[in-house]
Amino acid sequence: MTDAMIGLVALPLTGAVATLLLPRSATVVAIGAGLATTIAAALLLFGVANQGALHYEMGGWSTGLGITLRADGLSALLLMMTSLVALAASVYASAYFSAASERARFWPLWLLLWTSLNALFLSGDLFNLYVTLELLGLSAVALATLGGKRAAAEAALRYLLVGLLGSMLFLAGVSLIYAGYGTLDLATLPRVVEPGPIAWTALAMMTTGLLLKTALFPLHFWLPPAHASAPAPVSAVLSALVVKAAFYLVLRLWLDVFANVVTPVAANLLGLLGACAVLWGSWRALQAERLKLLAAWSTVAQLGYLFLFFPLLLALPPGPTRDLAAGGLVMLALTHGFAKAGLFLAIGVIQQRCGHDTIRDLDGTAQHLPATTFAIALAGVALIGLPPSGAFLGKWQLLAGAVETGQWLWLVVTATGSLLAAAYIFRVLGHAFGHQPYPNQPVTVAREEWPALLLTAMAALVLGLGGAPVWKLLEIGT
Amino acid sequence: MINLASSILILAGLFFYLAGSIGLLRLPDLYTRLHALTKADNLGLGLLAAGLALHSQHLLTSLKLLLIWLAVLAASATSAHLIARQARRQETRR
Amino acid sequence: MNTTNLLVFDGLLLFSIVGLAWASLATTDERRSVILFMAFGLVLAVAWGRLLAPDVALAEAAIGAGLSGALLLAAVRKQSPGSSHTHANPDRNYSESGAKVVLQWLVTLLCAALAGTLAWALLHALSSAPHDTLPRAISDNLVASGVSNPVTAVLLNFRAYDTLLELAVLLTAVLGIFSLGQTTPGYQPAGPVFDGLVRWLVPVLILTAGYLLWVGAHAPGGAFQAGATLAAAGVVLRLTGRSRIGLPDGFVLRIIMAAGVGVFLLVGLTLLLLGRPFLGYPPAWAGALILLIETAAMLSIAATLLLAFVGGQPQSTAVNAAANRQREENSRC
Amino acid sequence: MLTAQVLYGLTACVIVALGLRGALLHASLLQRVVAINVMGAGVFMLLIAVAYRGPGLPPDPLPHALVLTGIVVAVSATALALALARRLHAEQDND
Repeated sequence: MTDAMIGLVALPLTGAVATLLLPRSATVVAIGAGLATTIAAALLLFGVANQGALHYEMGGWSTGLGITLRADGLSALLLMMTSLVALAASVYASAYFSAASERARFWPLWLLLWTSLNALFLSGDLFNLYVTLELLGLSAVALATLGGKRAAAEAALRYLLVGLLGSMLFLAGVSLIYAGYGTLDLATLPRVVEPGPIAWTALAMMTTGLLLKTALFPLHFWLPPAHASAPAPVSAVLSALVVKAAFYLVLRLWLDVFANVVTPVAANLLGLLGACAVLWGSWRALQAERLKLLAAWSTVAQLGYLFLFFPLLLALPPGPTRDLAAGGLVMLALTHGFAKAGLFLAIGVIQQRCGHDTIRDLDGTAQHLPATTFAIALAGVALIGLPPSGAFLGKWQLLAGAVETGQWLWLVVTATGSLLAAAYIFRVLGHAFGHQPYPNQPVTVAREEWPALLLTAMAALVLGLGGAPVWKLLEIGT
Repeated sequence: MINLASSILILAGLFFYLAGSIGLLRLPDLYTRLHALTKADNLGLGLLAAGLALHSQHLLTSLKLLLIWLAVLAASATSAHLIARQARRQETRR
Repeated sequence: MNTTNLLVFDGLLLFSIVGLAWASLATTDERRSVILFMAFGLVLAVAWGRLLAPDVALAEAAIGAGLSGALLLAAVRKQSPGSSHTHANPDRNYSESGAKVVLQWLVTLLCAALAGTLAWALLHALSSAPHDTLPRAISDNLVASGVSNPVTAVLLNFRAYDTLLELAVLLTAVLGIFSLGQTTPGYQPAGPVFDGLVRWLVPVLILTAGYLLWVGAHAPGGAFQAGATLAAAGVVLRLTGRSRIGLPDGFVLRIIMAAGVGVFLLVGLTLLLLGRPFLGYPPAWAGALILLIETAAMLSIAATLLLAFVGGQPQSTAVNAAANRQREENSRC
Repeated sequence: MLTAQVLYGLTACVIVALGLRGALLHASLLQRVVAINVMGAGVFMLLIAVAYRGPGLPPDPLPHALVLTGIVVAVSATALALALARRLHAEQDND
């Protein structure tokens, strides 16, 4: 089973090299590598479910001297989501990029991005995490520039500079940790860190760097233009996975590695920023004129919800209630990943088939592209948090936790945010189902529409109805 | 004895460096500054390298120091030439 | 040297480091900023030497100051010196407004607070005895690592996985640069003096690269320093107006770009198939395998840095000549 | 506590702050890239200062290796950023 961990990094990386060397058959090679990576993710998920948390010492060197890869329930779930989303987006991308030269440029970078995501979720070493963060940032920026337009290059450059600043802050924190505790291993650190200047400063710097990368309000300014001007399959992965990778690290640091260092005040600050993100992001999504911009602002809001969990998790004593809340957080993150990726792919279909993504001019889309419109509706169900989506379960746990700990503010924020989400989703659907008779025949293109449908169905139905194992898996900690 | 000799060489080298730096700051135009910088500093580095070479135990180290001096000599001569030529071109254009 | 003298040296060194960093960021002239940054890098290399980090000093001088500087200077070259202030940066117009001054002070205060906090935490970290578990583990396992330079042992054996991902970062950067497809125009042929220097400098640089690669196993040096030196040879070749600068075309170029990651992966996966851990070299073979990986890495690094300097696939000679004629006005040598 | 460690460590903190300030305040893209590189150099200096063990004693090689990796990663990022900036400037000139 531990070989699956190597596979998750080595398979997409080998694929990247292979697609670089064989540009003519790049698509086939890339889809093959993607399938193999997905199988490795599934194997790892089963392995973790059956055998508990796994670890792998790179090069056979003992932990500390070498780098150790680790997988527990949380990382196995995120890896599985990464693979499914990236695989679906790969299938879509094989139809999206028509020119051979475009494909030859896209696939190596795409597989490098996939490598970096897997490496990040598996890494058990602080400095190694810095390298994976840089690989993630650079490959994401390079892919975002494939949009080709001036706006894309401008947004990508800002994205890159913000990302670099974030990485530097993160690395400064890592250096401080090494200076203070003499180790970089994530599993050793919880045993040695103690509250004090070193841990506080290091955590503050690392967190600030990661918040820049995960675009938490007010550090979100770079996200909407970058995500809205990238090619559709890239936007899907940027919004669904890339920002979530940085969020995963914040979660890991705050709840695992520095669990005895964080204070409720700091967690409340994160919660407050999350609340602002929910309200401001949803409001801007409602104002957006283009579908892609709407989806990007919605990402800002949805990430805000995830941060609302921090004050709850810190206030709840360890026990079943806290585990339920933590499960809700992960469920919300997974649902958003699938839903937002599906939404961006669906928007890509509309953009290519209708030639634009202006919301006002979407009338008749439901008749023209029924399957894609259905995918948008399913994504909407998940983004609003209606049953039976996974987001419903997540938000339910958020509300339950807020009631339990008497933190009523988060309850109000969640309710307002959900109403705003309903408003922006129905604004889109209202136009799409408009009564304008559409002259053309309905179109269905399997390779372009199925990925979006499957992803959104996963978010709106599968996770909500069959999500119980998620909580079981999360009990498997490192 | 060797110590004394190497100290004198190093001090002399430092003097030329100082002269070169003062020249860089005080001389009126680019050409004279270039002159001060390259001539004085090359000699300064040579004296410095010679002083350090006397100090070193191994012949190899001394040879390396000589190599450093030669490399810097070639590089600074070429770059001084390039800078001066470019400046001349800009002047004639004006 | 006694402690007081050393202290004076440290003081002067640190003063010039902070001064150069400040000066390079205080100016609004891009060219001046870049040149001061290069000087900053060179003085830093001296500081690394002072702190007994010769491997880092070599890399800093070659990559940090040298090639980063060349890349930055090439980026400045695009604008004529006068225009950089005015048209490229429209947001600079509000520089005199009150809001801007307040913002500047706020950011300055924030950064000062950061420096203070960082210093406070660092002093706490340094006040306890240094943690020696890891350095001891490294020296205990050095024999099995296949090399005797501990830094190379960490980079290519103990933490080889970091280096694999780092080579992937390099590959990503060059692929990103390729996809932007903006090659910088070449330089016009150099005069006899510069050309004469380059004629003997390039072979020396190539020889030095080989030496650095070989010596990295037991002394300061290694693939990164060697790759940067090799790239420097290409940079000076380009500066004298040669367009091919030793880079091959198409498929061969792609092989060289991918060689670092490819060979690394191949070695790691082969060992996995032979029943060893991923990247777990057998001690008897470790030295040879490391040299193999480093050779491939050196070629990839050199090619990547050069392609970054060129800004994409090198252009054909005809295109270059045309570009040169256009650039006659701004020629530098 | 070693004097050199403290001296170089504190300087590193100043350089990190200087770089951050430049990265936040500079309007010129190129200088922002320079500022981020300066900030990176500060972080590297922190690591090297931590690795120092005093004259005549072998320093901790691990931070040295980390800095070498960091330098290569930084130059990759710089190269990509400059290529992007060049593209933007080229399009600006075409307008």
